[in-house]
Amino acid sequence: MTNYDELTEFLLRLGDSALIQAQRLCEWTGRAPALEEEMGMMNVGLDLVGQARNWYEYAAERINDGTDADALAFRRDERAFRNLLLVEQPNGDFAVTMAKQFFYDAWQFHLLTLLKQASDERIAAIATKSLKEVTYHLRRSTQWVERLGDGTQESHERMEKAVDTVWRFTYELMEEGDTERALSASGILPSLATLPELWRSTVKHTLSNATLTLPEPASSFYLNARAGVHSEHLGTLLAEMQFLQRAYPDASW
Amino acid sequence: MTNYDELTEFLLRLGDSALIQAQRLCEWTGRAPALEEEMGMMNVGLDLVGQARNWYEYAAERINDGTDADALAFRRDERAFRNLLLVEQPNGDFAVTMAKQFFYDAWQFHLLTLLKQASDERIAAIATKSLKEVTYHLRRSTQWVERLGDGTQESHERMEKAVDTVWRFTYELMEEGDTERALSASGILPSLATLPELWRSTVKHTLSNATLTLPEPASSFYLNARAGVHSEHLGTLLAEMQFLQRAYPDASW
Amino acid sequence: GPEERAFQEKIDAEIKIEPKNWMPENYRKTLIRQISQHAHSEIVGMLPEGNWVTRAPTLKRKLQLMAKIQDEAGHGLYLYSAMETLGADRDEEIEKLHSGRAKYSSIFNYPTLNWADMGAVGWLVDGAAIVNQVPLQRTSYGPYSRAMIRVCKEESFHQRQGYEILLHMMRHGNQAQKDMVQDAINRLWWPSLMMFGPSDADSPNSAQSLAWKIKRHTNDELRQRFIDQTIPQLEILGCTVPDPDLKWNEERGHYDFGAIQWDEFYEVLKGNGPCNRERIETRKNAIEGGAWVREAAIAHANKKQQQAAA
Amino acid sequence: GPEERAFQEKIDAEIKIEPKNWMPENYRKTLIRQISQHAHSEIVGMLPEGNWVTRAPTLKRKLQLMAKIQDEAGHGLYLYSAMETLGADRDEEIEKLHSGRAKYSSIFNYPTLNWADMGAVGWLVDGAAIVNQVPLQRTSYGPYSRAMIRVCKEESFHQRQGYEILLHMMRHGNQAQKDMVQDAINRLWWPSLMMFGPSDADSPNSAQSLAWKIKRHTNDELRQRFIDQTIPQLEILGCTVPDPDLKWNEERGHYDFGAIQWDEFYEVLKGNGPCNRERIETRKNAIEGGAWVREAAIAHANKKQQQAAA
Repeated sequence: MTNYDELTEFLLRLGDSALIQAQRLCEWTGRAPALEEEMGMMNVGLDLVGQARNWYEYAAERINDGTDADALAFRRDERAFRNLLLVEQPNGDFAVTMAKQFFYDAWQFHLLTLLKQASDERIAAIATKSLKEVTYHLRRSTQWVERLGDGTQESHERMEKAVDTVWRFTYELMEEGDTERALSASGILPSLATLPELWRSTVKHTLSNATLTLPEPASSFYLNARAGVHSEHLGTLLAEMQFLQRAYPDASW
Repeated sequence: MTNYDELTEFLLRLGDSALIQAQRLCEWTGRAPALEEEMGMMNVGLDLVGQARNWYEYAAERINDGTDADALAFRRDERAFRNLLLVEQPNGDFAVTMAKQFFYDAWQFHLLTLLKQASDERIAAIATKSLKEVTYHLRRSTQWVERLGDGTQESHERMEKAVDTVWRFTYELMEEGDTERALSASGILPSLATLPELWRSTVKHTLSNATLTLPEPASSFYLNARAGVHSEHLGTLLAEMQFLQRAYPDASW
Repeated sequence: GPEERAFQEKIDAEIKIEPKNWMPENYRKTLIRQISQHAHSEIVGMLPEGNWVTRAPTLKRKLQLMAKIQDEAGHGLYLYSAMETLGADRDEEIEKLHSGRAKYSSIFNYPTLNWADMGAVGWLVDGAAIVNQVPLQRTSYGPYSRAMIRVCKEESFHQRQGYEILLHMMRHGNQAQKDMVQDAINRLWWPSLMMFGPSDADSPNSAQSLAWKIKRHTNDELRQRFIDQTIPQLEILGCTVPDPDLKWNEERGHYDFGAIQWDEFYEVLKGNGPCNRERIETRKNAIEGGAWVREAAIAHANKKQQQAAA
Repeated sequence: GPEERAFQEKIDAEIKIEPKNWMPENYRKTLIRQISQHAHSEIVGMLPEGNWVTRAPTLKRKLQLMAKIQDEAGHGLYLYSAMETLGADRDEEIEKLHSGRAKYSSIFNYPTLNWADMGAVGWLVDGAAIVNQVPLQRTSYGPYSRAMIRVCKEESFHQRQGYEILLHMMRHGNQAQKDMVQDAINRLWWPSLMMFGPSDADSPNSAQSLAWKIKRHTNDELRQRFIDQTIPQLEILGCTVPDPDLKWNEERGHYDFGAIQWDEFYEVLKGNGPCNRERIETRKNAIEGGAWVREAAIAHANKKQQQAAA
């Protein structure tokens, strides 16, 4: 595997997370609880694939060995993917899907807000553009968490269970990694040290509005997306997503 | 795609059906309703992968362009697969899985019994060996259909529904194709003209013992495994099953 | 009666009928049936594409397909809204779909079996839909007409995109990809022609619909138009259609074509097509499985309203 | 008492204890706990392999992995049977597993992330299991001893097969495959060493189990034996283990090795490992979701019995 530098790793973390989250949304096609949600999920998914493409294009330029955005998306194996563990988790019911979406949106929202100030202009530009989209995503998923949490007895129970199901993967959203710290120290990125507190504060606020229990911060446990140590769910997702590029390696689509 | 002759097509029909049926059984790993069934399903699956390998090896020799059994299993695309539509259907609950298994076993049992008499010695030998295994498979699936059909109210309803769910794909088991007719006419295979009646008679007997309704014979409808026109379920099954061979085309495992 | 006369005079004068205007009960019913079928088709039509959206080969193709699916959900929404202006209820009409009492376009009961199907569906299926729908932009019922204007615009875009997928595979693809394109056309050609419905001789409701300007052309006219505009595009692709009788008729100024297998059409219509059962089951599971979500949304809105009132 | 004395004398004389013999209540309980944990481990251990059996790269490898999974189900069956000779109930013990009151081998809470894991699980995990189990062939309780003889034989076969998977990838594989092998070893090495349990100093029940010859060697002895036999095999592979302190100690005649992260072990044991939740959920769903099947089988058997009696 090419040895990526720290900034490339960071770009892949952003790109892979957006792509895998979008892939899970694609699985809902024709299966959403209402037509409005078919549109809503596809809309969010479209934004995210677009964001992934922007991050990948920049990453490909940096790697500079002839790779491109499509190769990064469709030709890397599981252990090379850097997406958050959260987004690769199965969709479960609509509550689990919304819990994943909300936790991810809150992370993206605060991260992109910080990244707007990056001295790396390319990152600042992508962040600025993406943030407009993500602001809407977060509003939507916040509303759904509140609706389901403070809706009926059944929806409340499902939403509590959903938060419990995916919560343990949120430690990654609360963790400033060495990569980020090094990039901040070298002045490429602004400090991301406040991200955990910002994320937790948004989550706390919304879960409270939704009459849901805020769990204690999740703690890190072996799985580690930064090192490509994923849960077992990513492998089969990639087998499906990458099928055509793998089966027809010399094809142009 | 290489232009396969009729006998090759017939061998692939046998090999692909066995492999795909086994692949669906593999999906049950660790998920069966009892430990004895973990063993039972894996045991049947093992026999079937072994049978698939025998049919593929003969097919590969006939194709004689450097292909081998693994390439036939792991490098052909959906439209080249010749497996029965029945076996590619999703597992559903244990009743659906057993309905598929029973209909398939009954077909294999009678087909292999006829093929034992093939003048092609290779076919006769594989059929003879396979039939010993399939005799056990059929006994097992027959028992389960009877247990579930004539068990509790719930199991009876599930089994009725399962038969209904997969029945429409059984028209392929009742159909003597042009390929088979030509192979019989040229003396390579014995006549398979009695297969539909034999299959239906076994099914009738068991469904009756199981207090289940015998549906009218299913009729053919567009989908056609002989021409590789499959249901939408096969594509994702293959994406998973073939992943490693596709992702690492030059690898030896 | 005089109302009926005034109604027909408006129709004849190309004045749109609006929701509050008087209309014959049969006009209303015919429109509800037609618009709801159209809406159902948009929604069911997402499913064959959903089969490949998780396997799209590049980011660009994935974005295009996702956008198309999103548009279809949107079309479903406008069309159900247009239908509701006629006093119909969306949930009731959807229930008719699920219980097999309402139809949707038969083409969506065919499976999508390779990536080229995503191109061929855009080119042929959206193409046929557009030929059907362009005249409906001038249909006599105002809300339907306006919905059609928007739908047609987006579908033309989908059609060009679908064609471009195929053209790219034929021009830049390897042999396996070219085979996919021809295979997709082979499978989708006849079902696309069936999208225009039975021949005029076997289409009993057509005359009244034409008089009311709900329809503006006969099934056979539209089918011929579709074939005439599609075959030159087919030739640019360098592909063929599976019809040995297809040839240009200089005298008629149209393409002649072979006999359509209406048996297959009626079988699929009756529910015996290759994917009818899966399609309806998926939709039923979506709506029934999502009931708790919709109930929660209503309960939450009620709570908020009560809090605001308190 | 005299019974207890007679019991211990038998043990000391290497005479097997059989189900009908008198035994101390604690001996019985300890054995039930140990055998049930072992049985649970066989069953839960099928799941990480189930993750790859649908993706095995060749027919041969698929057959091998399926056969291994089948053997594990078989081991689970004999072991539950051996446990039942002690008066325990299989369903009750399984219920303890599902509610978190019974343990299983922690190693199965780690994910399998590439195909080489199927080799490394066979080589290291079955390898460690065999080192643990070979002495148990001589364990004092007869049915357990006999089950172990059969289990060990099959697991030795799995271990050699696992090693051969890795050896083939190292000798005939491309760079990506060699990387997979090293990656699998890197991830599975330390969890394999943890399979022998805490150091003797932190293993309170060991002394009694040794006296009763339920255990025959201490955890640390077995761990050392495993390392000593595994490192030469590792060298033949041309791989390394992620332990900078590993080196041959001429004086001791053993390999020295680095400190084990027992924190991780205890976290996984508490249920906080990477896959604990998924593993238990899958097993619960299997057993609870299959209740209707087992009920049907009983109902059917009862009907047949009544018919035979009538």
